[in-house]
Amino acid sequence: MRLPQKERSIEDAVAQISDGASIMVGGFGVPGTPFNLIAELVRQGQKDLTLVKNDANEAGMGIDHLLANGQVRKLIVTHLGLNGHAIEMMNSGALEVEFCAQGILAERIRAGGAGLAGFISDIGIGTELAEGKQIVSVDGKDFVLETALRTDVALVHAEQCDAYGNLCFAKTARNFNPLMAMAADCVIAESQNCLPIGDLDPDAIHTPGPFVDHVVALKDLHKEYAIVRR
Amino acid sequence: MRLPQKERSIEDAVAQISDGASIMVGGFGVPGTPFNLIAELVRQGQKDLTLVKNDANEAGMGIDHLLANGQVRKLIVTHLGLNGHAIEMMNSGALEVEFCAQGILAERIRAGGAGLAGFISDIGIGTELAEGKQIVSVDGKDFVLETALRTDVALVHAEQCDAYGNLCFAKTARNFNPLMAMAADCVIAESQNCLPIGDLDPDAIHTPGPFVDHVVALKDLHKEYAIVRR
Amino acid sequence: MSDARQRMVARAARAIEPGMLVNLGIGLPTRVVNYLSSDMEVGLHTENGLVGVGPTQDYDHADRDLIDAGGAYISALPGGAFIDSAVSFAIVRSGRLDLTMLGAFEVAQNGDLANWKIPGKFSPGVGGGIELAQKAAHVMVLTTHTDRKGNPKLLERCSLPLTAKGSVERIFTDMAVVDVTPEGFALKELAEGVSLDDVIAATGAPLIIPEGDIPTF
Amino acid sequence: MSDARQRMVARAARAIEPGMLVNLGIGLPTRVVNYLSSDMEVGLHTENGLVGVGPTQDYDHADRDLIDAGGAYISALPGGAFIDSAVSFAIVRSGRLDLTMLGAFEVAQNGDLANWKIPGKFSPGVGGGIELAQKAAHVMVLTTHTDRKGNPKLLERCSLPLTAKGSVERIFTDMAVVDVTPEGFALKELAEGVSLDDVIAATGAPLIIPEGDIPTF
Repeated sequence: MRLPQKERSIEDAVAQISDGASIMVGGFGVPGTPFNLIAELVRQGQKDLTLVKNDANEAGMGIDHLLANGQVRKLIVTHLGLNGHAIEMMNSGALEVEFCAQGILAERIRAGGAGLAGFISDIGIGTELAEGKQIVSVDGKDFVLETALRTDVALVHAEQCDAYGNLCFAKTARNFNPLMAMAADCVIAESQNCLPIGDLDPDAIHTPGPFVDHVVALKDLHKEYAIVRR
Repeated sequence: MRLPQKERSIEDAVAQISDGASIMVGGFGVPGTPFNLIAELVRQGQKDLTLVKNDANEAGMGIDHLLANGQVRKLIVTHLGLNGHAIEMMNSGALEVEFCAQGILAERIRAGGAGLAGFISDIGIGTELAEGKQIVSVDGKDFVLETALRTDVALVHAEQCDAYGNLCFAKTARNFNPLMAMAADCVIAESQNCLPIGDLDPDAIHTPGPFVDHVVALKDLHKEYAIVRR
Repeated sequence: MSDARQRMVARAARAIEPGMLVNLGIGLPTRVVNYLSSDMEVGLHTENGLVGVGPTQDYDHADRDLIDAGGAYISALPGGAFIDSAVSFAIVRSGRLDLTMLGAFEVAQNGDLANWKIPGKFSPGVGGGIELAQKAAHVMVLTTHTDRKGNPKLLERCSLPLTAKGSVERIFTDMAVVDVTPEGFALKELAEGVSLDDVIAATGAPLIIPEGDIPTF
Repeated sequence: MSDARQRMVARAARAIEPGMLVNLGIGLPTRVVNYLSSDMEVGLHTENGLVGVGPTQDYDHADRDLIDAGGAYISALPGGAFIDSAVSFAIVRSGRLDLTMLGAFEVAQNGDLANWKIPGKFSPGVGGGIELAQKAAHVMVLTTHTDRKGNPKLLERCSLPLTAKGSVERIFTDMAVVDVTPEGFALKELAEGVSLDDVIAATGAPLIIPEGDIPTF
């Protein structure tokens, strides 16, 4: 027995994405954002996309190119604060934005990845953040029902990977990546370090191969994956 | 700034446990079972305990000593198959046993550790395993509500640790350990390899220090932590 | 293992297709691993925490921290990954498991499976069986065609508490390969030396018999 | 930073006790790290995925993969651990965070906090603020006593959408230290050079004034 191989060209991997697709995109700020996959998605031009991401990067970077290119219908995020362009698009009605508390977004994605339908918590109880959500009582106490999130596609960036799809993330580039890598029907991972199968420490793998459908070995890391000077 | 130190003697750490305590115990079979902490708990003799564990080890090993010593009132497990003694105690009424599906037990513990109140899933729907549980409907579909599990104490075994409580588990000894290490008010970790702070790879830590209250550096690993010949 | 059981296990192994992720349940299904070729691309999942299960190890080569869900000492393939119990079942419940092969006390003609409890006699707990049976993309059963007393295990309906409803697609026994179809059990293959009448007599529900020659294994 | 702000931040730093796990929110609270001594035992948590935050790094020493939740380049202490976003908030929600210091638009005398949305003007999303404000064992606020127009931020009740109800225990401002008590705001300390009348005038709710001398910071 040997483990299956899942290496694809970046063109073939991103070509799996259809118009109208829902897509999770890893990253929190620059770290962990799959800039190369995003650039290829801009090049291929799929339209009417729904994106799920912690943030909208900054104006002129990362998923902002998808926004500027008119490819995105809806964005589910926790915070847009660093991208004035995205805020303008939201305020002008050019972009539908749904906000979610950060840890709740993380858990909704994880629930999707874990094959659960949702979870209950007391986060947001008594504030407008719980409005419109189903309330579930347990032992006389009220909780908010949060539904699981799954998407058609997830795009993630790993520091290291192998051809079976095992992924390791670097430092704070981990963030939403391992969660999103569980929670989509088609998971595409990019990495600048695609190692031979067996070279990753089996005790130190963050995302095990079965969750990953396509592995893209990057020749060059995108120039936007760099230090941002403000 | 430097990170807090949490090393304790095994006697002091286990002395945190009171009569009547609920205790999660890591391990699946031998791997990951905190045999040294269990032996000290047998020695100190706390009574009327409720244990949460994947299994009951085997007769004459691990938590079976706590059963034999009359310290356990109730056991929440997924499977008792390898411990005929525990099955006898259950059948004779000497031990209350609550069974839970394995992945559901893992998620109930994780939910407790993640500060959630519970989750909904379709596992067990239409079978006796869902009987007596609250049903929650989402978009016309029925799901079983599973409540989060937290205990007073968790006892876990790590392959490596540091004094801040960062833990790394070995191979299939990981199992329930990192989940339980999130889900108790007092988490006690034993390890035969307690390394200086900073020696663990910060990208490869399975349980981050904040979840762990007491670290016990073992001089010798318990003799039951060995190959079992059947 | 008897010849008949070995043939059954070998036949079941042929149901595993390249590229699959497969969980082999405790008991007979675990034996299937010995019939998979060394160059086959396949991932084996064991629910206690490994993707990429390799061959079983004898006691002299056993690692105290490396077992399968049944407690057997195993190895890990290159590229294998250790996972915690929550991630292990996340793989199962989220549909990433292509196939599970499980043992059975009873299988009903509608695909219901009972394999965890005989009330009053045997109830050591359900372990990971429910989630495997309910959520793997394909669920197949490996079992002797009858129990130790000769009573059929393939039935019109299960009498024991269910593990999962309508989940079983195919059954490999020491006598036959039987599919679960919307019309009930369909006989697909006969074990060598077993007659059609033997199988019909040992089955507790109607069997749809194919026209023409019945393949053997 | 003005002298008054520096004093406020330095005063807030003294609220951090050895052994604590602390999250310092985006903005002013982040500055508190510069007032913690190098030999203090304390763990800093940043919600984007690190326990054991170390000093901020300049661009020449920045690591592209190592930022805090506000996007600043940071370092990790020896013994620090990187975590994913789910584990990060598991720490917060399960009560393992001893203290968070947050910014505020408004704080009410019952401890209500509003710090994420000014309808029609500013609504970039709530980020991790709700869970921090609702679940940290202790919640303290660092804020200027009034907004840019001079309007008080400490109010009888919040007019903006709430981040969390009744969560704030203590407020550090450029003018005072104020505790939230069951009876309302209680003045605890005055900033150097600030008079009692100044604070009363700049506060939009009754202030309980201590008897005797009021300590300064």
